[in-house]
Amino acid sequence: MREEQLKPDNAAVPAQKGWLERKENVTKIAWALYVVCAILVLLDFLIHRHAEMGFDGNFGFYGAYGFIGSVFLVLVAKYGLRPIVKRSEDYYDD
Amino acid sequence: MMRDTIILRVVTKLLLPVILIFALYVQFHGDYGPGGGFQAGVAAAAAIILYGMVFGIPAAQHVISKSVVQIMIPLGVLIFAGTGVAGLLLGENYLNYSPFGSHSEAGQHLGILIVEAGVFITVASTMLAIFYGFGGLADEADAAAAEKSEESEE
Amino acid sequence: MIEFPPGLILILGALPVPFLRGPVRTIWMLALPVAAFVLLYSLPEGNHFAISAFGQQLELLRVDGLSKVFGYIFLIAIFLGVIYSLHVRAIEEHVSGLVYSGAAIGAVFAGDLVSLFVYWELTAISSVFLILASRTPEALAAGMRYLIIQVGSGVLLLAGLIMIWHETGSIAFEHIGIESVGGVLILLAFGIKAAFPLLHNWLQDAYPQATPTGTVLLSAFTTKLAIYALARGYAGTEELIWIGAVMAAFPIFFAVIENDLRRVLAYSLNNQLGFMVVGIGIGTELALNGAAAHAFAHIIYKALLFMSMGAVLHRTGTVLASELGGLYKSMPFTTVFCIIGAASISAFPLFSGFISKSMILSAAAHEGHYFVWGVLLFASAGVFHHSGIKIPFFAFFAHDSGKRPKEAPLNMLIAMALASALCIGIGVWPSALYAILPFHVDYVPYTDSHVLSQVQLLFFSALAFTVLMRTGLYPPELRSTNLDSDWLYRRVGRSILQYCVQTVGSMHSGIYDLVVRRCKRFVEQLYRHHGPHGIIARTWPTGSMVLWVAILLVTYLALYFIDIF
Amino acid sequence: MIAAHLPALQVVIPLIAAPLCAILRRGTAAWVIAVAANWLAFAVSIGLLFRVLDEGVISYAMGGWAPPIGIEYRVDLINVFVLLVVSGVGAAIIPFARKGTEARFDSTNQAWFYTMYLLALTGLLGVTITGDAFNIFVFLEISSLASYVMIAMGRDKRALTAAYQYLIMGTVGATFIVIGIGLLWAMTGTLNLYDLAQRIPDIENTRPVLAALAFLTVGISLKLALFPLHLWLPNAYAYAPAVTSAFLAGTATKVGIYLLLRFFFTVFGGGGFFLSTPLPEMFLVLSIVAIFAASTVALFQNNVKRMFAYSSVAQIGFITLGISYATETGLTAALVHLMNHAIMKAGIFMLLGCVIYRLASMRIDDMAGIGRKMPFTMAGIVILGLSLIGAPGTSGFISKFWLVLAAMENGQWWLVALIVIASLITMLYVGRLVEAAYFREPSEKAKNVREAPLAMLIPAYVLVAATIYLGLDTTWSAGLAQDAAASLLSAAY
Repeated sequence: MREEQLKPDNAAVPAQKGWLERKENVTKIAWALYVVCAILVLLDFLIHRHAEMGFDGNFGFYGAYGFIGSVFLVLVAKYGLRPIVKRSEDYYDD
Repeated sequence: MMRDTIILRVVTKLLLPVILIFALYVQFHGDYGPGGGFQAGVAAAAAIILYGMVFGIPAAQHVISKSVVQIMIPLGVLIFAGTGVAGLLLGENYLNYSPFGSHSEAGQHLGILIVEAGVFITVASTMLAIFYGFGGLADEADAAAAEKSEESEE
Repeated sequence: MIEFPPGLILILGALPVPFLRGPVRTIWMLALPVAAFVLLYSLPEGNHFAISAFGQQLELLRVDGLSKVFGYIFLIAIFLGVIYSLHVRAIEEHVSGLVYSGAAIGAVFAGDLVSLFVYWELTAISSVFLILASRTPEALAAGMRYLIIQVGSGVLLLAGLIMIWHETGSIAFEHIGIESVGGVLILLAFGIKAAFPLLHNWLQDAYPQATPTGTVLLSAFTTKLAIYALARGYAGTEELIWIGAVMAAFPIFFAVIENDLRRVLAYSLNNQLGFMVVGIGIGTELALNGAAAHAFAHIIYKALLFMSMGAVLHRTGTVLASELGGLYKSMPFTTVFCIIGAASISAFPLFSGFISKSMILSAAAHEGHYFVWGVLLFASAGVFHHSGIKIPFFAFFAHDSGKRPKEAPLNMLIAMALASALCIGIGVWPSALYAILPFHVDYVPYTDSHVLSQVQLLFFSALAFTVLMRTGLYPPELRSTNLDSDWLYRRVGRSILQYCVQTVGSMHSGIYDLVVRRCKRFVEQLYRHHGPHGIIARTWPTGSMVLWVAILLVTYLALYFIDIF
Repeated sequence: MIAAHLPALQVVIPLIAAPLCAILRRGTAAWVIAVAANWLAFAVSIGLLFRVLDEGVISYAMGGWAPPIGIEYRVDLINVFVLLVVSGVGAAIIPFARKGTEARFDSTNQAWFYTMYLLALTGLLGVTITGDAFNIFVFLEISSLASYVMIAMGRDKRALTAAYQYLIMGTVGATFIVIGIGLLWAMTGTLNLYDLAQRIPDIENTRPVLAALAFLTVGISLKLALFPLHLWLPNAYAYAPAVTSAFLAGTATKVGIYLLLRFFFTVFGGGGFFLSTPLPEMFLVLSIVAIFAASTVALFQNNVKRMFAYSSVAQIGFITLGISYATETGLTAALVHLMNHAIMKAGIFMLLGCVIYRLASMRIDDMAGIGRKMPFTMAGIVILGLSLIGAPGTSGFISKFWLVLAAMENGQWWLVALIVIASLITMLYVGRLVEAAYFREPSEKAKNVREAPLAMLIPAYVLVAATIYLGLDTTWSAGLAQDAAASLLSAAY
């Protein structure tokens, strides 16, 4: 049953790279993201925030939290967790 | 097989009716004294078995064939059980024979007689079945011959 | 009005499925959840269907706000699941899928612990076929581990319910609490199914091994049934807040380094359950509404994500991030649907996750659980990171893997489209969902301050991803096995022996031999006595049988006579 | 009018049908009679149940001779429960018997087989219904003799040895029972069970009475195959024709258990006497050993029929375990399991009969891959196997549930753990069969088999359905059993 469904279709890899794969386009997207982030932080000035706990009303709190949290997450996962738990793919097989 | 022993054969022939009459005596005396269908059945079967031992199993089976024996066994049981049901159908408890006669004693008497007859048939035929069964084993050739004669009869 | 348990409609309706063919089967299987849905919609609150057994009333149809909302979403999930799996020819998948969903729905409407238990075990037994249907040795092994753990959960539930029955004389399934031993046992039983930390690994172990269609169904029912049960029995239990916070936070670390994308989804499933568990632990009306709403929204978007990964697996045969990439070119629709699912789980405004997750966060803030609130916020950023970005990015974009699979089959696309429509619909008109929640809602998700906060959080999380990718700090996708707590039982035995090697050194071989020899000898002994030719299994000579009779007779005589003197 | 005679009819119907079969000597006609008789007997026991529920204990004087002089048939809740099980299981089995016997015997021998079947049924029903101790012995012999023949008719040559061993052991058991009854008669001067129950309490500590108890205990233990007197059972079940195995597994040992309850709790005066003897401890130990030893043996068996035969020994252990508590819950558990196990084991042996019918082998290796070839047969076995394990939704769960409840009432938590472990062992041996049937490539033999004929499947599925039904609605199992257990404990008769 499953074998039939699993025909990977590897034919015809196009020679030319798609729009998204070209390096200059990726850079453009990254820059767009930077700009959006900047605008979002600046919006803090315009929109009055009704802070529930006090500290979450500070300027740029959510942005900083998101950024630092994510970096922390990835770095801990990469340098903290992976060395401990990573095993070869067929670890349980032998 | 004792075909050559003439004394045995003659005596056996003389004894047979006596044994059978004794069996019937025991059978019908069962109401009043020691006796009854069980003992009578064994006695009657003994007559046939004696006959078979002296004159050979085929001869005995000529008198009462295997298939008759096989029918007699369940028939006796049926008579026994059926009598009880007859009591049931006549409105009394199972095995209550009182309604068979004009008064309860007569009914019970008749009922017992029929039941005993059933027991007689079953016991006698069972004894014979056992005898035929083992006799057949002892003398395969005779059994085969008996079967043949039985078939030719039919 | 017909008052019949909707779960039984699905279970009984599954029975004729093996005998149906072609379009008749399709229509039949689609009609079942629809019929059950209509029936459920028409039912007023109250207990409607009782049978008596064990000298107790078994309430099979307790309808109230909480059970109704879970009933609705389960029926929606099985409806989507049926559409998604229409192309599958293996009949056992269809049957077990329907029975499984029926059992889950039955459990939701169970008004007493005994019938809850029966359905609880039925979900375990019926769902394992969705895993076994993969027919790979890994799936077989994982399925067996799954079954043992799930049945174990049922055994705990049984033990707990008997104790509670004994103490209170009632088997009604109401608030249980952890004051009694039975209550703790039942909490453990629920906790296994809800994938509490350290009890969670069956989820990541088994779900990625199921068939593409099986995982979609698995993701919907088992864990959410546990969430329902927790909300019913343990609302307001303080400990759950902390358990939930740990649950929300720790799986995302694993998700970041995991290569198998369906396993990434399994980790994020675990993380989302954490939010709901926190909501239940807080136990206020807002929090419970939030937990129910989040379960509702979550089932749809998680199913959507698993559907999109299932489509990829169906077409390419793999969901390893290291093998995929660039699929957006040939599977554009799947890509779009996956992104919608990703946006929903990440709680982008206008998507379903936003309006439910924020209820739980607000409830945590209202009750002053600031630290937990912080953890959940971190988890929100993290879930965006691995589910919102990682899944679509590595599967459909990233470096071109050169694979050009066909677009997913039509029925899969329809199912994904419906799920996507629901994700967006709930996000845009939350009042529809709020209307069916167990308690009255006066919560407004769309304030400009709230929207801005969420968008900032998510965009800066994306920023972090971009920066880490561009600086090369992001951990590369590697083919690997990442240990989880299942390591405890899958490897610990041998590891203890290896530990002996290192510490005891020369003693090792002695100990090892001893242990192995003991075990071997035990089995040999067992076999010698109980095996086909063993002394206990042998056909004994008649004489020795009679000897036993004599021995027993003497024993009994002696025992009886002793009493006289 | 008929209602008044139901107790007699219960035994008379199969008794009359048996010789009819033998006289007709035609397989088909005999089968029709057997089916009719068995179904009528089932109807009669249902009628009896309603009468007992209505008016309490029924006493029927055979031949109009009032007890204790005459033979009395005495029906109370416990009897009628067992009558229901015996005639009900028989009623499901007998339609099934047609195909298997037709394939194996010529017409005359088929008729003999049904005759023997009906006699065995008569005997078992008679043992259960009669209120007379000597009558018990007579009916016990009728049923035993008939079952020896039924076992000896098995296809395997070893069936003869098995029947012979069963004959020896069965005769020893019957002799012990008759010795016990004789001693009781010598001490009390009555054979009527009700009368015995009145007179024994005054003399219960005299030596002859205790000796009688010992003989009865051992004799009955042999009949119900309580460990270590079970040795005749595995071969007898394994090598007999499938119909015989199904019938005996479903009824014969169950009637043995009924006798045990009747003598210990009714005749010897209720739970108090039972508890004052060392019987509870003895039964507890023997039951646990039976459960574990037999289950473990079952685990290693290669012959599937033998595996389930050993499983029967283990399941009987569960029943006697319930009896050993001598509490209302414990006895309820025993009675419930008596009914449930009768139904599920009969069903399993019937479905195994379907397998033999097509596959002509019982080896587990030959059964590899049979799940795809005979889907309904194997599905039925799986459902009944789940019930054997005690999975919820099946009747086996109800049995285990009551047993666990009884153990907890006594505060024996370790026993609860043992029961769970025993269920796990059951899961393993049932799992072995499932693994072979579903997850292995079909064996050479299994490649060419088809699904069994409907005439065999439908009767088996009646029992499968009953197993599921009794797992959901326990009015007729646990509900009745609870009342019966209460009357046992109070020695009401």
